[in-house]
Amino acid sequence: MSTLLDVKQLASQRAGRTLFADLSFSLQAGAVLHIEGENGAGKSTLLRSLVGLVELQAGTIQFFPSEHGLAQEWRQHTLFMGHKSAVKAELTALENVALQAQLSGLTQVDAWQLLETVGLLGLEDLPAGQLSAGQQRRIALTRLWYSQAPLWILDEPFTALDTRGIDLLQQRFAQHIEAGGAIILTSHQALTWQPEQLQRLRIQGGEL
Amino acid sequence: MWRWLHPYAKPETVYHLLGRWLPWATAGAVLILGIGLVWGLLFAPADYQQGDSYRIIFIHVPSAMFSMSIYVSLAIAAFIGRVWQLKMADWALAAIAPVGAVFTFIALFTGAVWGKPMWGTWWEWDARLTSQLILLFLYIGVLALYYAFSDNRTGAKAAGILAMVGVINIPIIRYSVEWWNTLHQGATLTVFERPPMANSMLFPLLTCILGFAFLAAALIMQRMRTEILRQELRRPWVKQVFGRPAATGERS
Amino acid sequence: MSRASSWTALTAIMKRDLMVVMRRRSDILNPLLFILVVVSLFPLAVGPGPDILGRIAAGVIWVAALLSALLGSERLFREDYLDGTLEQLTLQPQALPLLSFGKIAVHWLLSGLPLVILAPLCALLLKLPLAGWGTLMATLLVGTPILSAITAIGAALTVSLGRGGALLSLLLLPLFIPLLIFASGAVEAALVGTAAWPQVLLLAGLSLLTLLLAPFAVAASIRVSVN
Amino acid sequence: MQFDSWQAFIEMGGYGFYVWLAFGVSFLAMGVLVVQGLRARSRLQREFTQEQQRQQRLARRKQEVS
Repeated sequence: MSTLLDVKQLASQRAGRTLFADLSFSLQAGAVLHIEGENGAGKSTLLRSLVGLVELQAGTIQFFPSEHGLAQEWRQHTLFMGHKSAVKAELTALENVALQAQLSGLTQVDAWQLLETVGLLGLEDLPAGQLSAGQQRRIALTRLWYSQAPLWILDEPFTALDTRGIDLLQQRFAQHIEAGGAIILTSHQALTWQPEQLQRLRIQGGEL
Repeated sequence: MWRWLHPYAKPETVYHLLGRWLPWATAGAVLILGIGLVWGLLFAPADYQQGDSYRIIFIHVPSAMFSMSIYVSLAIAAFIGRVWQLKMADWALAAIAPVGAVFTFIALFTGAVWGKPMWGTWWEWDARLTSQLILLFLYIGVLALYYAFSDNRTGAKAAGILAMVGVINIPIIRYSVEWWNTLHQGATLTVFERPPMANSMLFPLLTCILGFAFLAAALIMQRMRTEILRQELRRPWVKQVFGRPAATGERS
Repeated sequence: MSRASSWTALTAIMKRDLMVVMRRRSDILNPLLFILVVVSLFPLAVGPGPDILGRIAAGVIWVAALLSALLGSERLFREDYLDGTLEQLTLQPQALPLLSFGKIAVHWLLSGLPLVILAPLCALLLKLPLAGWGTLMATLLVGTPILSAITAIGAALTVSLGRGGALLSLLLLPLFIPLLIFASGAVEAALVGTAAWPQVLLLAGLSLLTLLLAPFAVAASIRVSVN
Repeated sequence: MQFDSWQAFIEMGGYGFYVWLAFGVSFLAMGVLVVQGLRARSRLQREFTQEQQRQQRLARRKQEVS
């Protein structure tokens, strides 16, 4: 198995407080990394610093096959989804999905198909602002169905989803892993699905 | 070059280095500026047209000169901070900007006070004064943005971008203000465009300019040290600077 | 990333912004109404005599335009910041300055261009002599892109602050001064019968320069703001 | 020496008010800058001391609990 991500001696501070220090791990293709920790432990900060949204205090992040510094390269190989769903309330579900795909540079995306996959068919012409939080989340999650990125970094992907939604998402995870991808995620719920290679990483108040 | 600079890029090293230079800069400022001002006020001859009122020149010209170059140095620091990701260059903004703003204010105020006996009015929309006024606004903008963020580091970066945008704009602003001034036939303080100044006035002026340079350096160094401490307050090395507190901690 | 995908992303962001704003038309209308109201305040304040109104007309219209640009600046990035779009944009493989340019262009289309169309009405209200109308519209046409571009920089810098209003005007108004000077200077030149085209050309040049550089400043500001 | 007397120096050939106003305000502004810089430093010192005491309290409480 090849290594997708290699993280060495990562350290981060937020508002002067050390969240984590000397954090090292590596991720193989086909593995799932579940990051655990209490509220405020720095899970989100860790994920955000992996994709360069938060400045690193120390440490190196190597994306296989490229160095973190080569911005163009790794951005194509990673997909990040944070707490916020980047769904426009004024646009309909269908428009949201289509424009989201186009923003990633893809023109050949069947938005109807995607909506059907995430179970939103029938709601396609409602403004997203009128949908529930879980439904908006599903709109955002359609990205997972066309993304070419091998590494997914997902911050609380199950938030607001019902059990069916969670199952659907985990099925998609399984496909991704099977295809040789890798996933880093944070979640307060335990995964109901057991991937073959599941790593756990616990962050708490500066120590590991 | 870069390798040589690197060891100095540690906040702790810079803090102590500045601490070593600061007394010299302060002494230089006090001494040179003192000599320059006494020379200018007491020994330089009176101007044949403006009488003794021209003596304002000994603070007006140096502060006006440095108000502009300090803004440029602000932008250079911001540029270094962005391109080489040197966080200390970002912090330097907080040290440099207030000094520049005060210099600009001094240039503006002395210009206006000088204008009263010359033009008969406290405020004239003269090209130079107007440019100074706009420069003051630019400084205030940078400072306001710097302190608007609760996270100091974000504030420093944002203010840096603004400073760079501002420095690109400065020549355009200057040119536009000059053009506007000629369009409206405003008054111009012509003291600088006269035939070369007599040496008896020029030398004290040059001394004052040098003194202001030292003064700016000393003020900026002092502020830079404070800024380093602020940003690094929770780092271990700061403990040695402030000393461990007496083991009181008893709650009354 | 290929050129085709960059183009797709650029059109996508422009389409998205246009669609969002078209569904909330008050966002376009309110700044324009603001200008109209400000413009109609002046005759009440300085008296309706045509000589004084005509002389200050161009300046008043331009100052109103600057203020209304600040008023509408929230729309540029605020929503995108809150709903996470901005974060996603910084993670796109496409160049962020390109996407920023798209946002600036849409902003201009929906705030600058309507202003050009509104200008004759303002000129009429302020009794601007007919000789100045063409020049006024020309300066608005070439000058408002600067307004959009610089406003975008300020909006991107202050988007994470939430209460950016007064701060934003402090940051941006000094940067608008050359625009104000050249634009009202051009109209004045037209009114006294001298050539106004040098100033208009100068404004056009400034406009191009700003449009060239501002997207990079906006991109850098966005990266700082999402941190 | 350009001035015959102390009085003449203060009067500055009739421009005394302007000259001294300019110099006075300039030095005042610099003084404010210096004082403000020094106060910022002592404020930091205070902040630092409070932080240290807070940590000591926390450490003591931890000890008491364990």
